[in-house]
Order: sequence, then C-alpha cells, then structure tokens
Amino acid sequence: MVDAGWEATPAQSVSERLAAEALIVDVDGFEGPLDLLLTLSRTQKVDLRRISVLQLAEQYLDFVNRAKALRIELAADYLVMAAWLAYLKSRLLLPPDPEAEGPSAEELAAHLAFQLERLQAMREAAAQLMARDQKGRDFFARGLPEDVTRIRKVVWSASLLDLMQAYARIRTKDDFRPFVMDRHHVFTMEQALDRMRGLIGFAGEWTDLASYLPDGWETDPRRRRSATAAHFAASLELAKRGQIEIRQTETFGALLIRRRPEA
Amino acid sequence: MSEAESAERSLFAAPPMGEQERMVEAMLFATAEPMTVAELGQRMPHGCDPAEALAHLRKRYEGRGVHLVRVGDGWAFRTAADLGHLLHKETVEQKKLSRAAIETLAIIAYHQPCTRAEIEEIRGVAVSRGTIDQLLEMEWIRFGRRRMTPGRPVTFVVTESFLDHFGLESARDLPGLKELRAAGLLDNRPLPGSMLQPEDDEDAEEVAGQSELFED
Amino acid sequence: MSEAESAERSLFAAPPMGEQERMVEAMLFATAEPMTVAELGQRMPHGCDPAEALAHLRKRYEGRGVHLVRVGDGWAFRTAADLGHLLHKETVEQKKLSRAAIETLAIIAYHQPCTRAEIEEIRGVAVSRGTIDQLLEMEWIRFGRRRMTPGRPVTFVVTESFLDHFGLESARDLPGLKELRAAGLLDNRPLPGSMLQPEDDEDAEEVAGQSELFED
Repeated sequence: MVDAGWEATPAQSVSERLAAEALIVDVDGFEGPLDLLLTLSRTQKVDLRRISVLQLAEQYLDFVNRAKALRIELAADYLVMAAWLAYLKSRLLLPPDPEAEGPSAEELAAHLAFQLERLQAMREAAAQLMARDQKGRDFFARGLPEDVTRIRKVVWSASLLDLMQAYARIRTKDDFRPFVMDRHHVFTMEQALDRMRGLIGFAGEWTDLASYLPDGWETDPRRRRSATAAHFAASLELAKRGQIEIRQTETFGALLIRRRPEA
Repeated sequence: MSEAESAERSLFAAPPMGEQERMVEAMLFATAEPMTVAELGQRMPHGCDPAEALAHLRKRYEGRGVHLVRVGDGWAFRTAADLGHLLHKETVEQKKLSRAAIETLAIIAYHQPCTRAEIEEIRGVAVSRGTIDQLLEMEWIRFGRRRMTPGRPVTFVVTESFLDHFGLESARDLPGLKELRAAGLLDNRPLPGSMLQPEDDEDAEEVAGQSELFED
Repeated sequence: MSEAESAERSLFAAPPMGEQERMVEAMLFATAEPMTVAELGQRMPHGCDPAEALAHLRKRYEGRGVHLVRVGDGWAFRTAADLGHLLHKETVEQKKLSRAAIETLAIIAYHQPCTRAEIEEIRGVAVSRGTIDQLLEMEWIRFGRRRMTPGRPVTFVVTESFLDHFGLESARDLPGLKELRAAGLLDNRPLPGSMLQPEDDEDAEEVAGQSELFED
C-alpha cells in the first residue's frame, strides 16, 4: 500500500502545474482536508487500495506550501493535516525504530488509504442513491388521499424540531436574564453582627468562630463560605469595638474568639 | 405483428392501447383534481385516444375496491361506496400546539417523571390547568408515580404514543442541550441586546390571561 | 351462493379473499402514506388475512400504471417509474440538498445507527449546522438509540419516508450495500493510536466552530 520506492517529484508538465494552481485557487471548494487528499489522489491514477501515501503526503504538503506562497489563508484543520502528514512522511522515510511504541507508519498510512477509500465509496453510494427513482419526481403517491387515520376532530401537530427548539429556548432563557445577584446564599456582615451581639455574652471561654455559624449554613460550601466571611468580618468589628478578643495559633488554623473579660 | 414491427410502428404511431391505459391510470391516480379527457390527451403522446383508454380502464376497475367515476367534466378514482366504512372519512383539523403546551411537553420529556411545580420552575411561569389537560387528552403524557415528598405530588411522564408521534425509541434518545447546539438548533436564540423585544404573541396572550403573574 | 346466503355467511366467517382484496385496495388507494399489515387488519372484519390479500393485489397490479410496493413495514400504491414523465407537472419544487447533506444522508443510511462523530470522521470535516437539521425536518432521518459508549452520543437512523422517497423496501436494499460491506468499507475502523481526530462527541463539537467555513 505504501510505495516506499517512490522517487523524487518528477518534473511537472505545464498542464499539471496549471491544474495544481487551479486546485489552490479553488480551496474554498473543498470540504476539508480529506476531500482535498481524495482529489489529489486522482492524479496518481491508481486504485485507491494501491495508492502511494508517501507521494500523496508530498502532494498535500506541496499544496500547502503553494497556498502559503500565494498568501491564501488555509483553515486550521488543513494545517493540522499537513503537520500530521509531515510526521507520517518522516516516519515512512526513516527506518522503523524498534523501540517506538504505538502504531507503525505503515499502519497509519494504511488507515489514511482506508479513509480515502471509504469517503470515495460513500460519495459513490450517495450518487447511486440520488440516481434512484425518487418519489415526487419519478413515481408518485396518491394525489387525492382520503383520510384513513383515526377519527379525531382536531389533530394537534408538533414536530420533533418544535419540541427540541422549545426545550432549547427554555434552557437558554436563563443565559440572557438580566444580571441579578443571587442573594439566596449570601449572609451579610450586618446579619452576622446582629447574631454575634446576642451570642457573645455567653462566650467566656475561647470558642471556634466556626461554631457560631447559623444552622443550615455549615454544610453547603457556598453558604458556609459566605457565612464564615460575614462572621469573621463581624468579629473584627466587635474586636475593634473592644467587645471580644481574637486568637489564631497558626496560619490557616482555627479562629478562636472570646468575650473580653473586662467588657 | 412481430416485435420488430411493433417497435418500428411505435416510432410513428401512438403506443398500444394497453400502454395508454397505464398512462391514464397513473395520471388519474397521482392527480389531486379530476382530469378531463382533453387534459389527459395533452400529456399523452401524439395520436393517443384517452377516451378509449378511459373506457377500458373503467371496465377494468368495475367491481374493484376503487372505481373510475365521472366528476363534472373530469374523471377520478373514488373508493367503492360499499367500502367507505373502512376509511372513516371525517374532516380532520390540523392545529399547531401552543407554545405553552409544547414547552410543557418538552420539559416533561426531558425531565420525566416531573411534577407540576418542577415544570413551573423550569418554565419560569405557572402552567395553566388546560395545558396539562390537553396533553393528557392527547395521550402524549400520563400520570407517573407520586413523588415521595411532602404533599406526595403527582408526576407526569410521556407515553408510548408520544414516542410514536415523534419517531423516538425512548425519551432517553432525545438529544441533550449540547447536542442541540451542535446540531444548530439553538441558532434562533435571542441576542443579549434583544431583551426588550416582545416575545411571540401566543405567550404574551397567555401571560396576560391569568396565573402567569409569578414570572420572576 | 345467493346474495342472502353470502350475507349470512359474512356474519360468521371472514369475507372471501376477493372481498378482502377489494378492502385492502380501497384502503391503500385512499392514503398517500404506507400502511402496515397490522393497520390494515385493524380496519378489516375479524378473521381477515391482509397479508394474503396484499400478495394477491400485488400480483394484480404487476405491469400496470400503478404498483403495489413495500416500504419498510408498510405497503403503498405508487405510480410506475417509467410513467414519471407524464406526471412532472405535479411535482412540488424540492428544496435542493447540498452536497454535504447528500453525503451525510448516505453515510447515515449505510452506517446506521450512526453518531455525529462517525459522520465527521468519514467526511473528514465537521457536520455544518443545518445539515442534520434539514434532514430531520425532511423526516428522512430520526434519532436512534443512544450509543452505549462514553458520552452516550445520540445516533441517527433513516426513516420510512426515506425508504418511501427512494423506492426502497428496506435499508438492506440500499444500492451496493453488500459490496461495500464485503469490502470492509462499512467497518468502524478507528485510527491506529488515534492521533489525528478525536473520537468522542465533545471534541467534535469544538471542531465544529472552525471547519464550518468550508461548507457550501
């Protein structure tokens, strides 16, 4: 399948060169790199099963270089394919590395040939399909159908597309809702201050600040974060006012608070 | 007449009567309106005799399930009168499902089993009773198990006839949001700037109606 | 058998086969959509054999201007293809399918059930938005079962309307199917080492953005 004995590019005739230029100008006409490769492979005039992948890689890389020279911008996947073919080419030319893992260059080349053959086969199948007699063109259904469906006064119609579009519309509605802060999970410093003022009278001993968090705010991480921040800010405020003392024995350690004895 | 002779003849003369009969048969089958002899003749090769072909065809369909009958100036196939009962002929009115109904249906299909409260939460508006009733009546949704939560609310699920109508093997085969986007089904979404544009009429009407005051 | 006798008999036994044939003929003539044997049977008196009636009827219409054809699980009358030239005036302009859409349709038909990633792998290019959409809208493809692979991608299969449109009895009758299968061209052969194209849907979606530039 891989023609390793393939030699340097034969001198191109004028008409071949012109054809190659035409290919490049027509780059928008290709449906992706595989389509381009399939078109290039036709110049080899052999069965796709016996195509020279090495020669094809050369042709493709040559195409990309010419496009560059002509300052035609190629889309990313053409360049990805070029990089892969350059890699494949080097693998095909070098003697196989017995240490190398993964598929051999021949396997990769064989797969590319398979892909081209399969795409070609699907194109032919599509053409055969479209060449068949078609309803409404070559043969026809009853022009004046009478209703044979179930008796029903009203038939509600809705297509699958309607259904899916309706769902998509609902689910993406939120993306476009005017921005509103979600206050459901926010505990404010004012709330924390109110709470702590009531509780601090009982804190004669050093107590972990975390134990001050209100019920229902300790488990959900979002709520815990908000409540912790609010209570920390509130305890700083209380300390500033001289009502409590704060202690932390190590970095990221627990924050302990207690009522100032003399307060 | 040998085959060669007949082939030669057909270059100059009209096709044989059997062929003409086939032509008339196909035309009257496929047309939505009765066709006159003249109209038939216009489509047939030169030299044909549609009136004679019609006469043969009419005879051929005598006593069959469909008859060739005269309708005004034209001719048409009609079901034999004694078999009309098989067809349940009745005018069927096609109506498009309202936006509220299709959205509710979509939510049930994607989230089943699904309570009314959940539908309302996802749609962001209250679901009117008529909408659920309509979907139940159409037999596209039915009641599922009650949810084992306070109040034991009823749930809704989609039915076999729903799957049938939409050509689905199971509700799980509905594409997800990401797949919808990939398939280009989300392209008619509003641009962020177009918030102020009125939504389409049907919905607006309904909002005006009643319960949809809960929109946040 | 006198008329009175036959009327009496019909109270107890199924109608004679000739009658059953007329019934099937009338029903299939009346509808543009294919009907299944079961659907026919439901409308016929108890004890009828619609399958046998169909076989007789099919024979009767051989060589005529209209034929009885099989479409998936259903049966329908269709005009003979050689008379299409007489009927062109009935044609409603069909939306022209892009080359991408035709190829996508063929890939789904020959590889079904088939995921979007597989279509993209075969064509070597992302499926543009609107292509799948258009085929779904034409009701030539529908969703099949989800693939039981990571990501559980949705699959596509062809519909009965697809078969009807292309005059196929079943998807097994696609032209060249056997040869393609024998040549191994319908195998799902992944790239060795898979360095070239990502297989799963999510990645394919990302690619979608850019390569759409090449479509149409």
